[in-house]
Amino acid sequence: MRARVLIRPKAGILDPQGEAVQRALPALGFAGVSDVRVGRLVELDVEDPGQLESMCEKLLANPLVEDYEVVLEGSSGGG
Amino acid sequence: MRARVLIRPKAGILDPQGEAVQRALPALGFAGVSDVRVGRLVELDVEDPGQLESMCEKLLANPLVEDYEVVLEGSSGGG
Amino acid sequence: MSAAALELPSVEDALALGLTRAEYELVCEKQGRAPNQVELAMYSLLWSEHCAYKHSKKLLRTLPTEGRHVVMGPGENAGAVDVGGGLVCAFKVESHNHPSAVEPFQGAATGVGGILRDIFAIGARPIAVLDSLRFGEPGPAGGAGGSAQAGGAGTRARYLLDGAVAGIGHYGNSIGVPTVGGEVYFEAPYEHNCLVNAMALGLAPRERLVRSAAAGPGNALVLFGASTGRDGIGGASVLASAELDHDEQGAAAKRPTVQVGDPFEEKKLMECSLELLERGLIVSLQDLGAAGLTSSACEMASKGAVGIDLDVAAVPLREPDMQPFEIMVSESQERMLCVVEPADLDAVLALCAKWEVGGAAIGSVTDTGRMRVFADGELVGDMPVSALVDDCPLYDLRPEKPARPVYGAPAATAGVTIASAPRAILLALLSSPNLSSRRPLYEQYDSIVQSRTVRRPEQADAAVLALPDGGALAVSIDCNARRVAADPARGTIAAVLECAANLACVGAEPLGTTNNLNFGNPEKPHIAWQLTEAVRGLGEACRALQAPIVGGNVSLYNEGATGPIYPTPVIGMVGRLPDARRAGRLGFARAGDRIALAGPFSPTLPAGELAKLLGWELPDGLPELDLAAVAAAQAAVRGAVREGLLASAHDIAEGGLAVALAECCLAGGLGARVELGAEFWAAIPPVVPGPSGAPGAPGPELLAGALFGEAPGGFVLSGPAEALERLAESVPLLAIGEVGGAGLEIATGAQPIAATLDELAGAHGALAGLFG
Amino acid sequence: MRFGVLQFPGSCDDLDALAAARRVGEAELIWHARRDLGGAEAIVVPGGFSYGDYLRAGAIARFAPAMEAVIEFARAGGLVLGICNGFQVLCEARLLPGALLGNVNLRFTSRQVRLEVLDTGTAFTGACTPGASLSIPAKHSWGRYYADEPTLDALEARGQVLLRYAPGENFNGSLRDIAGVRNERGNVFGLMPHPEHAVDELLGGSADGLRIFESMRLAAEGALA
Ligand SMILES: Nc1ncnc2c1ncn2[C@@H]1O[C@H](COP(=O)(O)OP(=O)(O)O)[C@@H](O)[C@H]1O
Ligand SMILES: [Mg+2]
Repeated sequence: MRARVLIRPKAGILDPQGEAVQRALPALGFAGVSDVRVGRLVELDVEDPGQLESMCEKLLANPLVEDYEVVLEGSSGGG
Repeated sequence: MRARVLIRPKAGILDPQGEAVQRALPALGFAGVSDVRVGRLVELDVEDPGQLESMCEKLLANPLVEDYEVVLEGSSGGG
Repeated sequence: MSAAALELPSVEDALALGLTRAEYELVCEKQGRAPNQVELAMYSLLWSEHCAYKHSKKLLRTLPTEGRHVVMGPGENAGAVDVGGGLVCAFKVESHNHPSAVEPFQGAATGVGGILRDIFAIGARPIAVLDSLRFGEPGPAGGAGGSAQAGGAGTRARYLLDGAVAGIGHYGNSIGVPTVGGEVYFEAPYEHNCLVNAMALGLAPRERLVRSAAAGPGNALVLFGASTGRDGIGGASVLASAELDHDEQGAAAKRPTVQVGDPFEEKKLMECSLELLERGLIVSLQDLGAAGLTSSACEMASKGAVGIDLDVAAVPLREPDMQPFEIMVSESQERMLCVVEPADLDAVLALCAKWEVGGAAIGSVTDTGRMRVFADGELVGDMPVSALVDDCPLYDLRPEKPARPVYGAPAATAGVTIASAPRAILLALLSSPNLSSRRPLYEQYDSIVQSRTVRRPEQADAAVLALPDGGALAVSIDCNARRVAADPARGTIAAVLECAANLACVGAEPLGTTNNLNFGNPEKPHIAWQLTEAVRGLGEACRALQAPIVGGNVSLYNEGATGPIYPTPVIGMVGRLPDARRAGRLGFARAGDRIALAGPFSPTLPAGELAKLLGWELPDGLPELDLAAVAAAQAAVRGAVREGLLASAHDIAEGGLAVALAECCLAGGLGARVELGAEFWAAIPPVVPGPSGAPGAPGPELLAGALFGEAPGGFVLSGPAEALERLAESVPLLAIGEVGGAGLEIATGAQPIAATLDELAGAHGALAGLFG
Repeated sequence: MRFGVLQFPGSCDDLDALAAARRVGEAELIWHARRDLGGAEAIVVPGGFSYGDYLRAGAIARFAPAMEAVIEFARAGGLVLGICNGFQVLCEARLLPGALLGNVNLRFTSRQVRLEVLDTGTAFTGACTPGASLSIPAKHSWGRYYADEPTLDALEARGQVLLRYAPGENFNGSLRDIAGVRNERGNVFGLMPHPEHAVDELLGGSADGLRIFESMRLAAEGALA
């Protein structure tokens, strides 16, 4: 089963990348953009989706500074 | 409106990060994982979602080597 | 004051913030009332071990801090020495141990950011970084990396190593300051308390140096750099001064305090700060480090004997709804504070805008001697500056030499015994984590940006950085803590000597020294003893070498359930050589050159690297050592390198003579033929435990002692025969061989060593396996 | 002959490039917010982390006002050299084909590398000795040159690959060992290794990088003459 893990900086944790993107956009003619956060996306085939939570904790995300969200193929909730 | 942009390496392009994750998982006790790809996640508030496509083309993704997918809050399609 | 500010915290709150009951009562006395929340938060930070040096200040006062090269001694953000040509070199070492144990990448990265700010805070442009790292035993190479939680011996050490090295590289590489040297050791006592120390050097025209004392009532206080968030709130007192809490709950509770470094922000902050100084726009400058705005503003006021009024509402925030006390204690990175004359304020803010480092006038200098904090005009904290900065009680240590060993014997490494063939021992030593090549680390660092690096890592014992006048700076950072654990005073002397020997090998004379005292809990008598002894040794060695202490840092309470770390007084030393083109190298350079062993060298096995591989317990004390003789040998080697007489120079350190020879072969890509004949056995008496063999037929302990024993004072030199003969007039020197051949051959009078360069390189490359 | 060296707030090797260019001619810095190139006759986009290199190396820098001027300058045939981050910026700006991806070893790596010069008849390699190799340091984490197969074939067929990593030196995983490419017209060139860090024997033992700057001077003066 294809799974998608969305990993983003925890609220309150500095996100230099997000800030850089936010500062760059107006100069490119894109107005009205705010609260940009840049994170990581991991997509993978898993036989046992029950393991995903623990994979995130142990390897995919750094729980000290990142939150993660697991989305399984076919489920909604990506929005 | 909150939007989410998923950016991933184009098919066929070597993804050493994905490979490293895939190599590391068995040692941590996770079997049956394959085809791991690591990409980027950009989340942002936009006033005009119509601009997102062009933001991706110009800045957020490099269309030469990356595919992207825009998901608007509330819509499904994240899976 | 507002209702919220008047809702007084209790004595329990004070205890939770790390103050003692007596300290809390003293705060009440100084205030003439119970402190409110803002005040208590500020007192608790400024009266923490980290800021107040409660347990070390009295000892530090015994260190030599003056000398002919010293321009700025301890007390400022960094020390500085005169390097000639109108330039000064600013330098300092600092620790980020506890943040790195929580999150190694960001902990190490922000450690580099912090020490760089200390350098440009005094007006110097950072030109180099060095790192000093300690982790637990890494276990067998090649295991799974990348995760702290995965089980297995050494996993945590490798996870921390990987993260810390990547973090240091990330910050230094991105900001464009080369990381030119460093050291890393793996020892069991660091398993639960890793050490991440970083040293930085900067250059400045002498007249450009700036102090941090605020001056001129009526002048404005400008905060510039990153906006302020909740990063590291309570970090200084909770993270930096308490014994690490190892249960999961504790780790979880500390999570939100992880500070994220932004080297790009710091690069702009650095350029902006230096341009402000160059244009003469500011009166004084101070970085924000541990304890954030609280510490910086109070230190500036204290040094200038003035008062400060500031309004937290003027501080640009990254997060909504921050309380005044949160703003005052936030440790958000990449921020600076400066004092500006009113007439220059607009120009200062304009320069901040040019560099995109949001500047904000947040207060002013007063003549009240009080630190007053406002929130949108309303007074929320009012304290005497002197009470905050000077009145924290200092504590006397109660040193007591431990009756029983503090540290257990290390686990023996399978494979070698004292009676093994010397060749097998040599290869085991070369591949051991403490001795193998550091290439997998330093290749992650940009060591050449700024076009000053004359000697890169592994080309010489010290990094060498060219100066505009044709001379060069040399810098080294070192501490063999196992020797300090065996004998805190002599071990510390040995660490200082090792730094000076490294400088001598490139031809440099010491100008000044910095140090980072990483120790356990000083309230325990045996730790107090280690600390007292180490500082005594430090002072003695720096006096003998005329390398005064110009600054440093203290990191205490480095212990957990399994006991204290090895006492680790990390030494950083900066020197100068007159001609960069003659900077020494460690690798053999020409086939046919003669090889000599120089210096007063009496190697011993206990406390050495081989003793560790064999699982020997630490000895109680190290042999006496003749500081003057070692200093004289260093001077002789330095002189010979400066004259260009030698092809290579390398000091003998961990692993002894045989390892030093192998390192010279590997660095130069050339073999060597060495013979330890009767003359050697007569001249170099290894200090061995138990009965020793007769000369000519050394027994295993004597043989191992000669080949692998360690002591300060020895050098492996190579060059033309005449040059070495000349040098023999000023230093004990023994010709022991010749450069050339396909590998290293050592005839010993008993079992010989023979290994090809490929075999040596294979063993020496073992560290690569530790990185995933 | 006057070089202009771009300077972004996060440039790190800007002063090094400036000093290297000054060994063969005059050189000035050009601040990223400027819209003119001050009469420079050749441009160097230096190494470093332009705007912090957040998102993707060079992605934000390509939109700098000074880069717009560089794009104009290149279209008019001016000589443009991109080093490391500068190479990334030129690829993002589409002045050069391809893209630079994360090193296969997943780490920032700093190492002296040997490079083979494939064509010594260009504006950037004219001062190199045919058949000789260059010893130059490389230091980056995003240096894996990538272009799709047809593009790579075309680049090789048209002789646009000027530098290759010598056998065993390609630590970043660049396709076909490509270390440096030029545009079709031959006036824009980018490479990951740092020639400006190999201009003085004292610093690292090689002055091979000077040939690149020397080549540019010869080409510019030839064109002017
Ligand atoms: N071990 C030491 N030896 C000498 N000076 C020291 C030592 N530890 C701290 N100092 C000095 O005490 C002062 C305060 O240090 P610190 O609080 O680390 O400063 P900062 O907050 O600027 O990093 C500095 O001038 C520092 O050099
Ligand atoms: Mg400071």
